[in-house]
Amino acid sequence: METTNFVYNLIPNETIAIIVISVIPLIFLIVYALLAILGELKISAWIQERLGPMRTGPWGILQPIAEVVKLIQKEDLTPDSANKPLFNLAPYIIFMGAYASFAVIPFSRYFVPSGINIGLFYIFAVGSIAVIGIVMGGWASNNKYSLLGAMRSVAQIISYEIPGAMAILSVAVLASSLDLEKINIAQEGGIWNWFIFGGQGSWSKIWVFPFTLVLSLIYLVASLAETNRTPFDIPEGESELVAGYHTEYSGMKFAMFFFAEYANMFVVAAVLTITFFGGWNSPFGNFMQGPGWDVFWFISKAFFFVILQIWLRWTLPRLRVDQLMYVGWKVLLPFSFICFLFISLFKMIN
Amino acid sequence: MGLLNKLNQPYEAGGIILGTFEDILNWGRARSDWYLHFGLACCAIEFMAMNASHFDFMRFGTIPRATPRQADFIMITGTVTLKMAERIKKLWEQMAEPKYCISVGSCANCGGPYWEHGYHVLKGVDRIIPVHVYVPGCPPRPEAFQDGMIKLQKMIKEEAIFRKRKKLEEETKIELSA
Amino acid sequence: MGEKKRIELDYSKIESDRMRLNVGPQHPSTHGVLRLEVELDGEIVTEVVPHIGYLHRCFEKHAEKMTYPQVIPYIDRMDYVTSMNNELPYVMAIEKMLGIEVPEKVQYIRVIMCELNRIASHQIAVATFGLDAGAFTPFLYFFRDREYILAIFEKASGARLLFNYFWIGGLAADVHPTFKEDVLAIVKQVRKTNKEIEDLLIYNKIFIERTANVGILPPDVAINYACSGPVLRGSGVKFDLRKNEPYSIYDRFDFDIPVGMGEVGTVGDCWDRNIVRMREMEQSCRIIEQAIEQMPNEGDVQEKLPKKIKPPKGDIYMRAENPKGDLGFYIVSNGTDKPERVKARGTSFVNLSVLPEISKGYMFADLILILGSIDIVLGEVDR
Amino acid sequence: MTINEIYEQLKEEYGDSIIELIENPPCDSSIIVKAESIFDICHTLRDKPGFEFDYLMCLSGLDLGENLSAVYHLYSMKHSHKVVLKTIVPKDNPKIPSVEKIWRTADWHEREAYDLIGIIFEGHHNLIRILCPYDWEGYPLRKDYKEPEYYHEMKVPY
Amino acid sequence: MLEYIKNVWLGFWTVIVGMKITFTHLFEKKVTVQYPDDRYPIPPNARNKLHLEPTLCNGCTSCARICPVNCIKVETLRVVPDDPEQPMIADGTKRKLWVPVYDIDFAKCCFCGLCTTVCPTFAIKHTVEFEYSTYSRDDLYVRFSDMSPEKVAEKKKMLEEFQAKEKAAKAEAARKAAEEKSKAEAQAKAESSPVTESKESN
Repeated sequence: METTNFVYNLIPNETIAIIVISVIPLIFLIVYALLAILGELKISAWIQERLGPMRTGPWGILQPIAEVVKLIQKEDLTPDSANKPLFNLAPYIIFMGAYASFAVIPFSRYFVPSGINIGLFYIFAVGSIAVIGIVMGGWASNNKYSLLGAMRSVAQIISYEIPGAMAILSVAVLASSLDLEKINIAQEGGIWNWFIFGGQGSWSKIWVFPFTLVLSLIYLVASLAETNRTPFDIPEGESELVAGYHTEYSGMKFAMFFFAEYANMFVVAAVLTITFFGGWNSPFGNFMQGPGWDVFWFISKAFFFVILQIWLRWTLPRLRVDQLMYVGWKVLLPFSFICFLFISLFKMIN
Repeated sequence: MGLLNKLNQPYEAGGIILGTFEDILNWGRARSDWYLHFGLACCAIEFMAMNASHFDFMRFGTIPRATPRQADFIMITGTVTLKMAERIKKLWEQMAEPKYCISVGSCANCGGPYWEHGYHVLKGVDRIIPVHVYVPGCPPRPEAFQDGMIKLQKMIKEEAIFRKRKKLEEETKIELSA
Repeated sequence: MGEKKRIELDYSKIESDRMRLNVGPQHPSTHGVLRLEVELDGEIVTEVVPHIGYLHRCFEKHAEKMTYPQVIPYIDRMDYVTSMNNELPYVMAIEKMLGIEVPEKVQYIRVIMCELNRIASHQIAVATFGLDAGAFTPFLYFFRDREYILAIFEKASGARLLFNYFWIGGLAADVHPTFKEDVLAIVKQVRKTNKEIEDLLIYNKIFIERTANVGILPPDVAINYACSGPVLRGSGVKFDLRKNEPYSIYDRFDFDIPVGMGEVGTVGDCWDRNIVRMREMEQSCRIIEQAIEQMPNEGDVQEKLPKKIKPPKGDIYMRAENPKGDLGFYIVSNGTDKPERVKARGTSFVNLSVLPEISKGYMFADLILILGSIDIVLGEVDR
Repeated sequence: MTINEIYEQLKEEYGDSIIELIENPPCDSSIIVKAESIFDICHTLRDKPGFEFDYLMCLSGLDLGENLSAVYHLYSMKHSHKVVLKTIVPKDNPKIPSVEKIWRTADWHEREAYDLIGIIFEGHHNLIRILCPYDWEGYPLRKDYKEPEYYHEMKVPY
Repeated sequence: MLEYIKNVWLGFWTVIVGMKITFTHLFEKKVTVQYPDDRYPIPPNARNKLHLEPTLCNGCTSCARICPVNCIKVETLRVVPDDPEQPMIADGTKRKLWVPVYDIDFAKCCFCGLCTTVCPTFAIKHTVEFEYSTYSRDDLYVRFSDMSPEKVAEKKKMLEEFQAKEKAAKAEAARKAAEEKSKAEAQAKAESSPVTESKESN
């Protein structure tokens, strides 16, 4: 396959190049997570007419760094009654699941860490690894709250994967590909060519718009559930389950959970960006289009969706466990099927 | 065991780098304090008010945690009864080091208005767990909570992490006094 | 989203592992230090046993050791969210025993303060109820408004939470000169925020789904359990001491008693109890507006009293409508300056006793909401 | 219905069990009844048309020195009238029939009176301590109560 | 089915409404008062830390008696009439009592304000000071008396001397009275009977 990665061109030695390529997303992930934590603190505060962290650096911008410095120093407790190997392994597995997704996320047409042609499928497959970590952590903690949280989390993630996958599948139908790069390339040429407006093609695609819009919303909702955020934060619902599956974790292990949550938020936002909102493409056709701009557009779009998730979190109450299932199976799933059906029909007719 | 415990070994020499490093570590701990709110009585309502928009406790970099494992300090706000005391002890033991305790209000300080005839009131939470900062008031104003928080941050900042450095300081103190 | 019906299971036929879960005494949403021993069948609650007493501060013992005026600070600390309302039945009882008529101005100030405190208390109730449902933002909007109310209390009495403001035969101090304007400004602000919260939280579909048809309390059960306040009125019983048995000067004001009507679910569910509180805030605003209009500007705020307050021998039971229900004081006087016995009928204490009855058969998450909708304050439950 | 009428009617029905009517304005008037028949009297008060006291406002225990006493404040939602019942039992044998089956709210009130004063309510389904810990000793609101020196290795006095 | 569609639509719409409200709040003016730098206005009658003006206190101890929590400890010494100092209270009245001990334990105080209302000389007052949280509970035990220990010892000694003198004088007086009485009695006896009746009436 033709390599599209600029690192290979820069560094002749392949081993070093691969290492560099794998490290770049990690660095990005850490920087992003710090920003997202700060964003969460600040946006929640502003919504509530507060100021948020103000005393750590100017306007509190060093707050996440202080938190990391603190978490490193924190004692790492393992409860006596816990199953130690599983307890210690769980946070790394969750983090791994989130980090592995970054392998296929195309930041720019010249930087795709690993350009495999089943990228969408890969993201969904790897994203499910987190479930294993959650169950492991919840079960190994030997705490009733953790176990309840983990059980809920699994049920939730598995049921919401289906409507989410259906939504993404319709994009695969429109693009005729599972390759994230190809999906991106198929949306080139301005905002009207994004898949939310039906992708490239004649004006007849306007018929698809309502369905793609609904599908993008369905994916957004499903992604909220997959990342365990309000209104679907039942696994860690503070008012019921103390802190859910990570009740017993402290120090760096907890930080792993924390990082993984924010990394997952970015992954789902990135998938939404790639599939429906044009990925790295500029909304103005060829204006502001180019390798550098690619990164800018991609990250800013993804950030918008991250912020949307934060915004939703601080607006809505949380659902109950059976209602969550109801929404997943009886609302999102039928709607996603209907939309998928119509999009497939449209594709067939065209 | 966290990194802290490894760093706890005696160092050959505590230089500037070590000192700066320690300052950074202390800065981190002072600026990012997650708390376990132990709301018991009247002071807990003022505590909620202190968390609310007008006073905004989060400005100090404090985030509420529901579980003791992730908390850095515990804020005891209200009357500790004998029935409750054992649970506080348990929670304190569940917290991860380094941990601190702020006792807020007359009741938590020494039994407060209930010190004389309160047959079921623990006369001061410092009888069961160590207390680092006492905030007086019944209930204290929200700003007084924050004043206590500032005092705690000041205390953390001045803490010596490395045993060697502590020793050095003690020696210099002895020298100075001699 | 579907109709949530009470889940009826024949437990004798189902054999499954029950899990015993201990909620509290330090749990983020038990509204204090309540401990619930919950038996769960999967997610469904089969039994709830409340264990109280984690804040038993021996109020009644202290009351026996104190002189009559000295008891008032301790009464403040009973239901610490509604101190003004707590003081009212106590001082009224002593005044009735002594045969004192308090001045007109005092009556009006007492009513205004009580209603302001009722608003503040309901704000906390609705806010924490929203918090139990996972909505954090309305909580802070309410607390922002509550801060303005507390500012008035502080200006008048000097304290923010525990006032010691109503004294036997009058008030501790006169109100500040700008009192009327401040109060009217607050009434305006309260109405504005309530409108906003209704959009943001109360009529939110997720919130309705969570609270409607949950924790249904039928009216006859409510009366048998002697529930009162919004818990009783949420079940559709039109009973309010301010109307049914007017004390102080409540018969001079025109206001309605909001009751639960089952608008989105069944009468007596959590949503009804909650909406009663929201609507009562509006009624309190109406009372405050009328009281401000009628309140005399001039006048004494403290009746002349003997140096030692010695009510005649006898006993009296006085109750008044607290935000949480009717709070009663049973005072036995032995003719000296110290009461023989002061028994407080804690509103929350009585209301909480209905929890095991109404929470069986619902999900664990509902239990937290049902508890939130009863709106207890542990200081009053345990005293 | 005034308390005098209630007293007359009760006297007619129960005779000797109703001891006397105490009137002491401005304080509350109260009817003193015998402890053994409190359950029947309460039952009549709740169910007989004309009385219909469906709301138990308060149930308090009292330490009178020699004796213990329980005071019942009843209210009728339908007729808006009140009545106060009092029973007196000796301290060495403080047994009163429970009214928990008549008004469910009495459940916790009676447990509280048992916990703090030490009145034993016969027929209560679960008469255990409610406010104090389950292993607490003594009845704190009795006048001769001495607070313990230590509880679970925690010093109690200041 | 219609119900279902309506419910889904309501679910969607109320979320949008909520988001609109929170969005408008995102840009509203923030109400936070940044405490150590800015301060919330505290009314002058606010009940925070107590303060005693020792020059005003006349040692009547009514504050200690009214205090519901007994957190005020007052000890007084009588001012000896022949004390060369003859102090005055700041409001001009003559001091009858020294106040060598006036302690308030702020760890116990319940800030009810009763002590300030009973004080006849307005010596004890609530201030707006609230920032006195400490690292040790002993620091919350505040001693307000302005008398040095030496002065206290001196006054104590003076009082003791005076009391001894007084006692002696009293004993002298009593002895004299007794003497006179016995003399009178002897006289009465000599004059015989009606004395016992008057005693009974007393």
